[in-house]
Amino acid sequence: MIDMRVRVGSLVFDNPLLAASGTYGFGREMSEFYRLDRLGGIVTKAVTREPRIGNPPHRIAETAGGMLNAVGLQNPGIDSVLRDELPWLLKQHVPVVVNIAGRDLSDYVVLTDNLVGSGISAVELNLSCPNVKTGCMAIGSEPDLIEAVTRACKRVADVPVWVKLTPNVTHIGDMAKAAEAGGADAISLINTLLGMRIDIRTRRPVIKNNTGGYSGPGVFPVALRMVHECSQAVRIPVVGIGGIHTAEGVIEMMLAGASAVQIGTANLIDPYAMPDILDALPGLLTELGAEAMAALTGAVQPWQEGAR
Amino acid sequence: MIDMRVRVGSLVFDNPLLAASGTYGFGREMSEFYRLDRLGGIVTKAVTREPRIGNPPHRIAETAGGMLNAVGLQNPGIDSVLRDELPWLLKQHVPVVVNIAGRDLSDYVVLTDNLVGSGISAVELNLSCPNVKTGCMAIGSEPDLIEAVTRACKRVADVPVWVKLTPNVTHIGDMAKAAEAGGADAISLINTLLGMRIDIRTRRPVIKNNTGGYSGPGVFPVALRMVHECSQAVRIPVVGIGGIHTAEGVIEMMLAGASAVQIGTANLIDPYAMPDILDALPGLLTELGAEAMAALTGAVQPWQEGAR
Amino acid sequence: MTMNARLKETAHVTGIEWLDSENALLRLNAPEAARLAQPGQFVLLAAGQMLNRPFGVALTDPDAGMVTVGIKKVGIGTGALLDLEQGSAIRLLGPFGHGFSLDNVNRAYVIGGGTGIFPLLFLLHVLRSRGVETFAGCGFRTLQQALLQEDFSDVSDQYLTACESGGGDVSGTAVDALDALYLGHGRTERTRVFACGPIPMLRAVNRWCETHDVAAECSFEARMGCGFGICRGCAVPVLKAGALDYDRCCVEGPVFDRRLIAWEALS
Amino acid sequence: MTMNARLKETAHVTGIEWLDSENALLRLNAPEAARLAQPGQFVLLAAGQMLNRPFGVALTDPDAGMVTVGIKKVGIGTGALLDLEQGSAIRLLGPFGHGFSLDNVNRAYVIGGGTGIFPLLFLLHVLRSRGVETFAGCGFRTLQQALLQEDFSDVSDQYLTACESGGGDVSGTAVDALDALYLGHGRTERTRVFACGPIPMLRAVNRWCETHDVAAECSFEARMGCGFGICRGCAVPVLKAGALDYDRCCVEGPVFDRRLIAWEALS
Ligand SMILES: Cc1cc2nc3c(=O)[nH]c(=O)nc-3n(C[C@H](O)[C@H](O)[C@H](O)COP(=O)(O)OP(=O)(O)OC[C@H]3O[C@@H](n4cnc5c(N)ncnc54)[C@H](O)[C@@H]3O)c2cc1C
Ligand SMILES: Cc1cc2nc3c(=O)[nH]c(=O)nc-3n(C[C@H](O)[C@H](O)[C@H](O)COP(=O)(O)OP(=O)(O)OC[C@H]3O[C@@H](n4cnc5c(N)ncnc54)[C@H](O)[C@@H]3O)c2cc1C
Ligand SMILES: Cc1cc2nc3c(=O)[nH]c(=O)nc-3n(C[C@H](O)[C@H](O)[C@H](O)COP(=O)(O)O)c2cc1C
Ligand SMILES: Cc1cc2nc3c(=O)[nH]c(=O)nc-3n(C[C@H](O)[C@H](O)[C@H](O)COP(=O)(O)O)c2cc1C
Ligand code: FES
Ligand code: FES
Repeated sequence: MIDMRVRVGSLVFDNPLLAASGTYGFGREMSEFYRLDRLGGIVTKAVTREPRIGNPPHRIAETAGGMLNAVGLQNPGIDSVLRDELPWLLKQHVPVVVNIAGRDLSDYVVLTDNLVGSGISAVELNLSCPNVKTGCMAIGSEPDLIEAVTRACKRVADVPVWVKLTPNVTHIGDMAKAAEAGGADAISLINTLLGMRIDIRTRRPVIKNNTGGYSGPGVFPVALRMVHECSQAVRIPVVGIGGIHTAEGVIEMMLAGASAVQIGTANLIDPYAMPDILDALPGLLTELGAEAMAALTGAVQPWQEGAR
Repeated sequence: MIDMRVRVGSLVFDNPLLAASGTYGFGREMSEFYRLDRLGGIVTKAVTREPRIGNPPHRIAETAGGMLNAVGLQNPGIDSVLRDELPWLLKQHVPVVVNIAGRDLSDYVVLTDNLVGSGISAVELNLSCPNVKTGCMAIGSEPDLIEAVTRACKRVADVPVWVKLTPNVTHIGDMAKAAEAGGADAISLINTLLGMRIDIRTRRPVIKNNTGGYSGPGVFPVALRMVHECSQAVRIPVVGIGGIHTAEGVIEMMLAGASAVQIGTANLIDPYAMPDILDALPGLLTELGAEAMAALTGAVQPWQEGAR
Repeated sequence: MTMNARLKETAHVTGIEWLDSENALLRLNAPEAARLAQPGQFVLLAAGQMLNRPFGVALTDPDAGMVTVGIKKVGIGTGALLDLEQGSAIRLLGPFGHGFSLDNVNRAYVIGGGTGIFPLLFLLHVLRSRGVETFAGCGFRTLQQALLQEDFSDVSDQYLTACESGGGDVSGTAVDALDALYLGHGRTERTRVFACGPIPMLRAVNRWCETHDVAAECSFEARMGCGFGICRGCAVPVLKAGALDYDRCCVEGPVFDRRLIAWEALS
Repeated sequence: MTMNARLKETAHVTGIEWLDSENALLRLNAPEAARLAQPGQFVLLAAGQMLNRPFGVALTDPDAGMVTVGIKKVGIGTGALLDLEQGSAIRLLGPFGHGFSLDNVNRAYVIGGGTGIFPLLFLLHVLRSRGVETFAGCGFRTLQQALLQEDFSDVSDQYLTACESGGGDVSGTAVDALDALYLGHGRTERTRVFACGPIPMLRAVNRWCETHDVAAECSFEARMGCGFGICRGCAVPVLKAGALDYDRCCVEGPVFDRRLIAWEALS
């Protein structure tokens, strides 16, 4: 029997597979396909203080290796989420992490505060969405701001605070360190790479927002490199995200330093992606001679310089 | 008749397709497949002051959407290149751009100086290779250093100086501006995204250098976004590179703001990639109602905010 | 959706019937979808690309386990689907989406254009079987481009083609066909227009319905990420308490009551 | 390479002959490659992935325009190639690389292991046709894993199998087969060892050749980017004037004189 449990700081998950924010809604639609309690956990769509209608369409485009999106944080706002979504979701016997997005520090604090006592497992600070004008990625590319927002949220939170980082930076390790300095319980990464496509016939960007966030298998090598880099830079756990579509991808991300992973785009392509990966994992671990999922975290053996 | 010529500053190329550095050697091997004078131009493999043997193998790995490489600037050094490679290449009736890489400012200046009078069309400062410890990307992620190196090289160069930028930065526009401030005649981008893959059986990075540069179709949306961003940030021409494998990709990159493009990984997959794209371009331009390639540069019409 | 259905199956191509050089009916053996699909719903087909492609269900034969979709070749995914060989297996997800309302209607004006005509065939079949009076009108640029005329005639009390270049039963657009049909048959208390087609057509149908004060349900297309409600990619602009909002084409749609749509925000 | 050849053609699968559950001979109609290939050279096959996959040429029939490669299924690309159906068209590039030297040899010891045995078959055929004495030895883990025994016997003056688990003609590795063959036949002035197989085998062959002071040519594998010399991905460590350097497996190799190799740098 393979022990599939993983630990992210003080939290224990039955298995390392969490649904990534924005690619699982608030779980309701997915519960039509399978029981949500199969998953390690669910990270909700980003929640903001006020309801947001999001960006005008087109919001989606396919591209080699993945897709672009610029949904623009469409969500019903924290009040509605607390009232209409979380009570249902928390009854599904699966740990819930709420992803929150704000324009400034006070938005994040208010949102964290609103979630106190809600019964969720963790708050994920979305300091990385590339599809809105203010907040999010603008905060997540400045170490000082990351640290300040994290510290302020930690002060009010009654659950672990995860900080979700953007890959669109020069030194990802510095961002991780800033989150750690602010008291983050874990970091999660990557959010999407900022990308663009143009329709050569209309000469218009294919996405109304002009740019969009690039996700899917094509971002995997960048995500893996950053997860590895961050796991070397900080002592807090790292949740690995980006381009994971297979059981092999889960293992690779764990080896790189992830304590758990999130699955995003794969859910859009096949609603059974996560249960299918879960089904494949024990056999793969056995084949690899591993007895416990958690033992894989950071078990990569980098080549030493001058090695042959 | 479609006018395929493009202009990059003072240079005119017969067509917009240049071979990208490191994916075409010094042209000799490719001349076995077709006449090099078909191309708009050729950018050589990076040249350093001393010969470099490069990184130990494995240097290459495939990944969804492309490949990783960590060749590590293997090249015979500037003296040998001037003696053994350039005389032959310059006889092929195709404009030659020499890509140079150094550990510090003085390396770049010496290399630029060595190339004075050599008959090449431009020097491309490789401030972006991610696979070496010093110089290159380390310089290319600091605007001050970009500006200083560019200015110093401009002082000695007798041909236009292009600055090749790395995508592994937070604000690509700032890097472009630094190159412009230093007097660059053009910028070219992107070099590879820094990535990593791990062999889950051996638990070793698949590349001996641990990390490698990610190239191929999967980087296209990132490259396109950055080319567009830079073309808005500076007045000097932008040479678009990254994930171009089709005639459509060439057009899309030109629309985004490129004055010419470079083709990299596509050459490795099919030695006839560039002539095949060239053959496809006139028909595609006709279909799009365009009469001159150069007219496409920057012709994208971004959506205005609040547009529907 | 229902917890009892997987809403995912391996469909087998039983045939491709070309209607002209661009459009074809793709016949699939997909018993679950055949059993569950309602008019106006769509299925997602894996088309060799990353994202699945949505297609309105054009016909079902639950007993034979058959689902037919009409496909126009517009790009790489539709091209790949129409290159499939008989017997090929492809992943099918669905049926998904909110289809046409079939209750409280006894007279239906069914108006289509472009690829929008395909799902209307299914709708007409079901309306017919429920004893609803069916008047159908489809717009084509030229008569040569008219598709499925016989099939439509078979399931309509009256069927008119409209061609902009003349030659059809009516000269003009699908709305001119609607107008002609309405002139002939008028309205009952429970009359409804059902429309599926390009946005300019839907917009014109809406205007016509406003003028004539007739209820209408319009089926929309949107660029989809998932197709089953989790990504919010498929935004359709709607009015909620007078304010702009975005509903999901794949869950709240693809069929919307025309009065819900924020027509000015549609591009 | 020559300017007259495109070195790119559409090859057609004429058959796949499975040798055991993992290894098969893939027979291709590829007239240009069949005409040009020399023993030790390889072709690149498009295998459904981005990068092409290199395979040593295992046999040619220039008159019939046929090229055969032996493939062991180790991953996604080799799996896809061996799933091809008869008649399928695939892109073939090549032949590329520096093959075995065939001049100045009158006695050849041909030593193989793993997938390295495939290209040696072609070598043996050509050596034979040139009147060279050929002694071949192949190492397998078990006798059950032995492949192509008859084919090798047919083109060798003597052929020995070596199995680590016993049961072969020789107990041990391919080098033990070499040793046994050499014991029986010894050397002429123009004796050469030709070896192709995994690195531990090549390393052992090199050591043996050093001890016995025999010339050897070893064929190497390297992870390739392009396969025709432009990317410098396929580094093989060599010694140039005593210093470490990297040659290209695809241009200077895959066959190297054993004395050129930086054996200590090989992993
Ligand atoms: C609810 C719904 C029902 C549909 N029903 C049908 C149908 O019954 N028959 C039919 O032929 N088509 C239908 N479509 C449209 C069909 O999904 C697209 O034509 C198809 O996805 C294009 O795929 P492609 O790979 O060939 O195009 P691509 O190569 O991806 O793109 C080619 C062009 O197709 C258009 N396109 C791409 N994706 C979509 C999309 N998701 N929706 C609309 N247009 C798109 C774009 O203009 C694009 O430029 C429906 C779409 C929706 C949303
Ligand atoms: C000059 C040369 C000649 C070769 N001749 C033969 C031959 O005659 N018959 C044969 O079966 N194989 C031969 N190979 C090896 C063959 O190219 C690889 O097995 C093949 O590329 C693997 O592709 P894949 O997609 O199945 O493996 P992947 O799914 O990409 O990887 C599976 C494993 O295969 C190995 N591998 C991947 N790429 C290569 C590569 N380029 N070279 C070596 N190992 C690799 C790695 O260990 C990897 O972990 C040769 C290789 C070279 C360089
Ligand atoms: C349609 C879509 C919507 C997303 N919305 C959010 C979001 O609301 N908050 C967030 O932190 N990340 C969001 N993301 C990013 C994902 O959570 C994830 O970080 C990213 O897609 C990379 O993982 P993947 O390659 O597995 O998709 C979104 C991604 C997609 C594709
Ligand atoms: C094998 C390989 C070697 C490369 N070597 C160099 C180099 O020497 N100098 C350089 O500036 N860029 C080098 N590059 C980067 C390419 O020139 C190009 O910027 C990058 O690959 C993106 O383009 P592509 O997606 O078309 O390959 C190399 C890329 C590859 C794949
Ligand atoms: S397509 Fe994902 S929510 Fe509709
Ligand atoms: S594989 Fe590219 S140089 Fe050998």
